[in-house]
Amino acid sequence: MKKYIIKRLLTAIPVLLMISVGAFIMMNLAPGSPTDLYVSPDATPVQIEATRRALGLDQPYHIQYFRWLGRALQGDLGINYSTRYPVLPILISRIGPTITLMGTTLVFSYLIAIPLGIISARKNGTWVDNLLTGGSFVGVSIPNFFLGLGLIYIFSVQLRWFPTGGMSELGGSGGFLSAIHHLVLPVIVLSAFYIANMTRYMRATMIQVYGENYIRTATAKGLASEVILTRHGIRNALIPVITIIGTDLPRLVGGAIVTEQIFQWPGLGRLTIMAIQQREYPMLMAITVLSAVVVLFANLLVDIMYAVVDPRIKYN
Amino acid sequence: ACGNGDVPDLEDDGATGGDDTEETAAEGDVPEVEEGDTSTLMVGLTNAPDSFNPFYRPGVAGTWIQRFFYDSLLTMPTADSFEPALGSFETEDNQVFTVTIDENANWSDGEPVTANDVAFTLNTIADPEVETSLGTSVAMIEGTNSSGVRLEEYDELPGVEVVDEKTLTITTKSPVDLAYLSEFLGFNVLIAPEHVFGDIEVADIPNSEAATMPSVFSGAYEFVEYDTDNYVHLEANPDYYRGAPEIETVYARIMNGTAMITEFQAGNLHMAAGGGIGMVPVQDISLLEDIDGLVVDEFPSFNGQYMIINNERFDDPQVRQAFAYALNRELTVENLLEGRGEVLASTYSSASPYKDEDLEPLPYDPDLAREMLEEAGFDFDTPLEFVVPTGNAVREQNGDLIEQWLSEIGVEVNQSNYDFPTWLAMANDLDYDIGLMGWGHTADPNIASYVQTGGASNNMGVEDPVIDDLIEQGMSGTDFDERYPVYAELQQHLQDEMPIVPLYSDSQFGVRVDYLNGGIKEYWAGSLHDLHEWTLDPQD
Amino acid sequence: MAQNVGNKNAEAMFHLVDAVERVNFPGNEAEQIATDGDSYIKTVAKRFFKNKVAVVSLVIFIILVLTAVFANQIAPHPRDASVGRFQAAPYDNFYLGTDDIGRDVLSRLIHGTQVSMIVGLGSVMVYVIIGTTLGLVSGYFGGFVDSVIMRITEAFMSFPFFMVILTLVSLLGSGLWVVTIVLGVLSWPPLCRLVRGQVLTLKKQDFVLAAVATGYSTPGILFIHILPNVLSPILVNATFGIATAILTEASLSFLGVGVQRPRPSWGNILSEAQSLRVLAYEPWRWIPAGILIFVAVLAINFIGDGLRQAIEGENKA
Amino acid sequence: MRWEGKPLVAEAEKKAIVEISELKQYFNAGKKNEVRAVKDVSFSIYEGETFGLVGESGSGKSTTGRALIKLGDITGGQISYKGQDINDIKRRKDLLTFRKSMQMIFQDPYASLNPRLTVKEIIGGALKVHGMTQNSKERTKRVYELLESVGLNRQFANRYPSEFSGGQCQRVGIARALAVEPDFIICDEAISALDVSIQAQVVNLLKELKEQNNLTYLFIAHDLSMVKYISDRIGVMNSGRVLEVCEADELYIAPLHPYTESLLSAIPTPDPEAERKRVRTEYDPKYHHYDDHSNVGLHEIAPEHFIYCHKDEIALYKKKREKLLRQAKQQYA
Amino acid sequence: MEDRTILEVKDLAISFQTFEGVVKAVRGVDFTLKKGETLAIVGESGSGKSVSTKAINRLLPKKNTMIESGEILFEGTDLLKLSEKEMQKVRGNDIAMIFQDPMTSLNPTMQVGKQIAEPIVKHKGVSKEEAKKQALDLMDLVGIKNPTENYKSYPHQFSGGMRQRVMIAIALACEPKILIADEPTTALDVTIQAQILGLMNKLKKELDTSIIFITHDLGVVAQMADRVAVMYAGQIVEHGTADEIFYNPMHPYTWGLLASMPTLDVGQTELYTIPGSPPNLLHPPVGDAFAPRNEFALEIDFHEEPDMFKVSDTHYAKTWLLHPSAPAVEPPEEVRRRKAKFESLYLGKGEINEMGGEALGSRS
Ligand SMILES: Nc1ncnc2c1ncn2[C@@H]1O[C@H](COP(=O)(O)OP(=O)(O)OP(=O)(O)O)[C@@H](O)[C@H]1O
Ligand SMILES: Nc1ncnc2c1ncn2[C@@H]1O[C@H](COP(=O)(O)OP(=O)(O)OP(=O)(O)O)[C@@H](O)[C@H]1O
Ligand SMILES: [Mg+2]
Ligand SMILES: [Mg+2]
Ligand code: NI
Repeated sequence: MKKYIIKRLLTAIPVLLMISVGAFIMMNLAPGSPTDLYVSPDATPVQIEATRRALGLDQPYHIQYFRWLGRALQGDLGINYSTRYPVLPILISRIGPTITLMGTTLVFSYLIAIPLGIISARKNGTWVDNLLTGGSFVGVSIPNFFLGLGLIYIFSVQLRWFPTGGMSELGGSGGFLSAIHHLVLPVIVLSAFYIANMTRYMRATMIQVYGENYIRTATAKGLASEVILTRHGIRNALIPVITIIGTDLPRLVGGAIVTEQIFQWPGLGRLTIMAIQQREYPMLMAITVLSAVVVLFANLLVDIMYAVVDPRIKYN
Repeated sequence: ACGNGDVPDLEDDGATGGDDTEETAAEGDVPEVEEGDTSTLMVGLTNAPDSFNPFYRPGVAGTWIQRFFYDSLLTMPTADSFEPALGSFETEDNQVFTVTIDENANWSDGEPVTANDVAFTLNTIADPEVETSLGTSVAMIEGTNSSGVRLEEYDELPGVEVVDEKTLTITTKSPVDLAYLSEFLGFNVLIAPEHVFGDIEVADIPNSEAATMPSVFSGAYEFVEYDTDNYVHLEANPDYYRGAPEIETVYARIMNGTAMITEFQAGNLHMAAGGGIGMVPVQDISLLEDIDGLVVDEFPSFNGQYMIINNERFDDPQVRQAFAYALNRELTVENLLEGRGEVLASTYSSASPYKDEDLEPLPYDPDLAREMLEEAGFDFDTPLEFVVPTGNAVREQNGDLIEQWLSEIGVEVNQSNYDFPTWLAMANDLDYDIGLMGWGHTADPNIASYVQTGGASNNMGVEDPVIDDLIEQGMSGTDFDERYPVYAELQQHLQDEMPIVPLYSDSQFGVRVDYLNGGIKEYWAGSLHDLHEWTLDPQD
Repeated sequence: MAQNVGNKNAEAMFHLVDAVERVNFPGNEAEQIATDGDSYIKTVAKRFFKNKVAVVSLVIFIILVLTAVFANQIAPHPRDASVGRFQAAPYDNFYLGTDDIGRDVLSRLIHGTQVSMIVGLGSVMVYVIIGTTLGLVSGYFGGFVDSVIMRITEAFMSFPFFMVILTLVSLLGSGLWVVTIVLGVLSWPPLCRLVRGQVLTLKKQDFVLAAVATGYSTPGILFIHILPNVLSPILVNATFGIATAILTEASLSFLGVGVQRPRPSWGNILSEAQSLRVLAYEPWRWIPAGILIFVAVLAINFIGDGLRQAIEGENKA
Repeated sequence: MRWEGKPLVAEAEKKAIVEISELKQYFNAGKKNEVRAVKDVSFSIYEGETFGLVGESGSGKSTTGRALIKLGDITGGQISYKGQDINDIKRRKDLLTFRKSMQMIFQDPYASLNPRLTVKEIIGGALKVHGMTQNSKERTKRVYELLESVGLNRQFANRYPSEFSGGQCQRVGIARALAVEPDFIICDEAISALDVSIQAQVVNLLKELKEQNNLTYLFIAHDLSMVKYISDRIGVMNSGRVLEVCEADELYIAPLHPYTESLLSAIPTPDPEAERKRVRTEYDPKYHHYDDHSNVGLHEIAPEHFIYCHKDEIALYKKKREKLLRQAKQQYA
Repeated sequence: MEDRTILEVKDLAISFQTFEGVVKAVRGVDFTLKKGETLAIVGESGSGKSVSTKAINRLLPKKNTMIESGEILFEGTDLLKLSEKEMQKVRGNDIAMIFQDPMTSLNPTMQVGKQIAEPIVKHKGVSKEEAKKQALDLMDLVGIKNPTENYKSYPHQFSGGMRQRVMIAIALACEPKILIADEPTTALDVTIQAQILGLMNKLKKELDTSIIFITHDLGVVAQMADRVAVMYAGQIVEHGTADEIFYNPMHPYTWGLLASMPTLDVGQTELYTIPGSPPNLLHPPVGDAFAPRNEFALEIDFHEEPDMFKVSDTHYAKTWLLHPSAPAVEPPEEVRRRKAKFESLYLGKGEINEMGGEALGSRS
């Protein structure tokens, strides 16, 4: 197992390199130079050159890339073009809020969706199932920005129950309560999709598992249906569900761009948008690589989880 | 000469992606403020400050924040008046200016502010190696080229001479208007501490800690922390030479226009930074006016929006004028801006004392426009490439209207939208037919960089000897009365030749709670001149 | 026949039936077949049309497509022209009011359908072509080709999808076709994996071996024998892909990097609601757009699910 | 009765159409999950005969069949078809000739027909690939003929495989194989998936077609009674090796290899009386574990009767054979 | 004779709702099962063997199954009327099942030992340790070597034959009164099949269990069955003792089945065939479902379903050929050969219904 993990980590390296090269190329494809943003319109070529030099943009692309790579390996992800602040601390300060938001969302969603999916599967064909299935279709189809705006319209603008955005409140009283207060709407908006998606998936796998022969065997043993569900059903249904968790995990960092934008959540999503708008390429590179690392890590985690849950899988 | 100062530069919206819909705002761990707390001022910004480097201030928001902790030699309470701050100016011949530094002025670490600091600041700005955005502020000094870069033959600017600890002289290349020097050098340049920056290689200054996290200040406040895109935390400088500020703490919080409205509603903000960096879109101003206890002042601004024309492709003034007749600019102001702005006749808005009040904008006359085009043999078959930069909602909407108006006179246009850097790159290459652009002007009427041949922001390919000549004349005038007629003539000439079509200038607003004594002034860039005297005193 | 019931002893009935006579009896062709004699497509269609929700969704989708095609004829006002009052609530024949510069919101919504349909169908076409080809090649040839393609797929899937699209679109300059192509070019990896997986099982199936043994060339095997068998999962995937693409385009437009103004798209109409004034006081300007996106995506998802059910034969009793 | 060992095809005409010697087929060779599906298989098939191949699941029967029809590269050994080493068939033209001459019928009647093609396309495709018909009209005509020759109605031509029963599908599969007019057909469990009532239909058809078209069959199955019924000679496989090859009738009367014996004793027969009396023998796989492999191989115990054994065991087997034949004679007498 | 009937299925009819329509899978099935006997059910694929037996344990999917009619009396109680809870007490305890596919019938994520112990805990109410002990004994009983080690194994570590032994162990865990084995050896090789069948016979004798054995392999039937029921198109068309069915079949379908199998005997020329293929149960034909394929079909077969004719006390067949008015027909050669054997086995002992034998044999 250890060997396997090490092997996987090693194979992740070329993928990461590929991604960083891809991201680098992508950014340099764009017309216009980032310096256009930072030098004043009447700067002289000499001054523009000075800025380019200070930002390292005067070097040929491959040198720029290798310089970036060399520094990145030492933990230096470069500086923000405009403020000249190092990228890493900013990135780190934004991870917290995003993980808070997405972590809450995912946990909340799974806690709701997994039982819902199971209920839906057990009641397959009844009105409960139809309602839940229909509901989950609504959930995956409703654009989150529309839902977000709608909730803001109703709960913030009209009813004034919740703030329109932000992560904490000025003039409020409790830190934790205030955070919860701010979390409610964005978490609802984000959860709509995750709950719906997971419910659908859980339902499908549960139905599939219930069609398996070993469930028939368990029934024929005379086990009670709850026992069949918990002992034979859920564990086997969880195996495919791990895949979904695996695809959801990376969204811990990058999944909430639009929602963070609507609710002005000071997380990575908004940082991304800003980095794009302001052409903060080092920041973008860092975010891209970070996201890729998370994806690869999540994949690895999923594979390990498979091995834990499924005795048929052994990595040697 | 413009666009780098403290004047709200509309382009900055585009540049930092900073309009209402895309702006970057966030609330974070800003300490909570109790109701009725008079020691903390909450200021709303819609643009994030980009730099705390006194030599390099590409963005308006950064400059505005820097004024909290770096003083300039002069302040500018109104567009045409100056008051001494760190220093005062005197001249006899309009060429040699004596600068006297305030006796009490000192840095927050106890060091006095000296003539050496001023000389160091000016020399650094003029250094060819330095990254700076202030070239135009020193371009009048003896020993610099027209962009404000020190000529090669000198190691130090010959035009800057330290006389004693608190006195220095500045010699200009030719006589200039004191007001011009006062604004550009006296007001725009923030004096940097030599004992902090002096040891750093000029090329390394922008990335240095001294520039990104300043620690020695001459202003009313001290910089504490910048939480990127979230807030800037400032604390009062108790030893401020003009008197310790009344308000102890300032948070400049970055948020989008919508959040600003709701934060005002919630009582979480005391004022908006105003200008182009702290304002809700004009169309939403009425929402602020509806909030109890909020004062909303409307002032004319120096900003202007223009339809720029590729003068190389459209070298016939009749064609360009026809474009102006085709646009219903009155409608834009009345409906899009809800009357909160004015139609521009040329580049000067009513905020500027140099505006020729007698010059009327060309009227909306599509029939005439069409006739003129036909007469000029305009090619109606080739669609015009019309580029609109993204980031300013009103401008984009105006772009759609312009497309419609042009098509009504039979001119087809292909509108495309690019973010500002891309658009700027295209404009620099003259890779367009017509486009929209916003300029923020200074109180000084010099517009050389926009319309002079070879001007840095002359993205239209304007080469008009008359304009060049008038601009030279205007620059060499040494007082208002001497310069005014020159600029009046320039305005008339611009209308006749129409190298750009001036569209509108939208008002700027001062928004504050009614218990804030202080806040945004009519001359926005100088609003912070009495910062140390601002108070919060809630009636209840 | 009726007279024979209950008359089991009718002697006449007890004679052996010869071949000639047999033909006259019901249910007795020379070869009676075991199943219901419908082609695959007919069966799927039949099942699909039994699913009411899916059929209603299909009708909605067709209406949307027709709306997109005939937008000019349907819309009461021109798309980009400022023809009404500025920022007006619904009045006269401006059924959904006007926007900031006096354009008819309803007409813009109707034209916005085009964007969603073009992006939805266009990007799906792009990614189906890429994903299917790569998946076929990767799955069928295996070995080195397969591992190269799979590494690339992995790298693509490791990119944060929406972020990359956002970046690319804003860097390459937004626009209908840029969005369509970027979406298409980035969306293929899951389909590629799907196709590859299918091919991996299909190529071991006897009918493919039979084709090899018959002497078909490799392209012949890929396109005549394998491709038709992966079409159904591709179709289902593509349907869901349309829904995703429409949502993604709307999100991009919402963030201001989608299609170019003045062209309306549901997303950029909705993005106007980021202004508090529009959000709070002019709901007619954004709620219809949101509902349209929702209905379109929901309908397409239902179609996709209906197709999936019909293809997999999931019981809908 | 032919159990006396009388050759089916007269000695003089015995001409091998297929010769397999020491065939080896390893999957994932060299890797951890290496599977030695076929370790040592040698036998020949004579022109015009039906050669049955039996053995338990996983013993390598299908692998042998697939190697023979060149569905993959073999690991070792040699296969020659009509005197030519099939490994040497490289050029597309030669390959097509080979493919035209050898065909295969598969186990799963549904899986072996492309579910998305009509019967006409399936059968016509084969004709088209080999350019056996000039135009589509001719092709259709030929498809009709083929369908009728396997006992199917020509109306079925435009239907999809899913519309047929298993037996009918199997007939379509046979028609496809016959379309290219092959000389040699491999039937890999061609009837295993069918119901008893349908199996008989297909087997009879295969027999009939063989006579009409002068075919040679390799008939792979695990159902011994059916194999015996259809085959002239039979090979018994176990874990990648052919253990015994001999004429069909003799195999049942004189099974020499212990594995064959146990296999035969395990087959239930539809006869309660016989079942009550049945004695089963267990097979101990030690029988083909030899420490010294040098003299181990297929040895001819009697004419046309081969056993996989050590050279030293030949005498033993010879004796055993004689004894069994004697007993049988007594029983039938 | 004491009534040893343990299970009685009466007029069972089951349909399924499908996309294509209603499939009438079982169309009126009656049979009884006595203590300690093995009833084999044979018949073509899709003839309703599994459905009828799954119905006994109520294992059919609730979603689309419709029990149209019938009673399933287990020791006098109608299982179809029990609540789900009550049914759970019957399943595994009184009536256990073994399924065809040993590869998928075990939970892949649970240790095999636990899977065997599960029903013991449930039905016998013993402690976990005790259940484990009993499970180990069972594993030993069904011939799994090293029970203690293999207790912790997962199904994927077992071969097909071993898994089927585990299935048998599970089924036998609570010493059920009835064991339903649905094609328990179809997926296995003949040699392993022989072992499993041997094992089942041994256990049956030891435990006096009644077995319903489903298969379509007549050889297996001959080996296992005391009595045989032949199903065709959702109905039992003939049932009797094993010898009666194998040596004195009355239904033309049974004839076909027996005649179309090659035997290991030498010298067969051509196999007897039943033409055509089974009917589509979406639209079951009028009259006798077998008529279209029946060489000996009478006209009435196409109009009316035949009655169940009694051949002997234990032997019934559902064919008009047994009607007194029916013409005499000559069964296929193989069947005649079998009948000859029947005569040699029984005729002397006088245990046969003369009429049936005569009526059918007279034409030759
Ligand atoms: N492509 C392959 N990769 C790896 N192993 C394989 C492959 N094909 C076959 N095998 C393995 O080779 C062995 C022999 O398989 P083969 O199919 O030849 O057996 P068989 O005698 O035909 O069995 P059956 O009666 O089940 O069809 C089996 O263990 C099988 O798992
Ligand atoms: N859950 C179900 N839904 C719909 N139809 C079903 C279902 N279960 C069985 N059937 C149908 O009922 C009929 C009888 O099936 P059954 O499984 O009893 O056949 P069988 O005699 O056991 O055949 P086999 O020998 O293939 O196992 C078949 O036509 C089958 O398609
Ligand atoms: Mg095989
Ligand atoms: Mg069955
Ligand atoms: Ni009738």
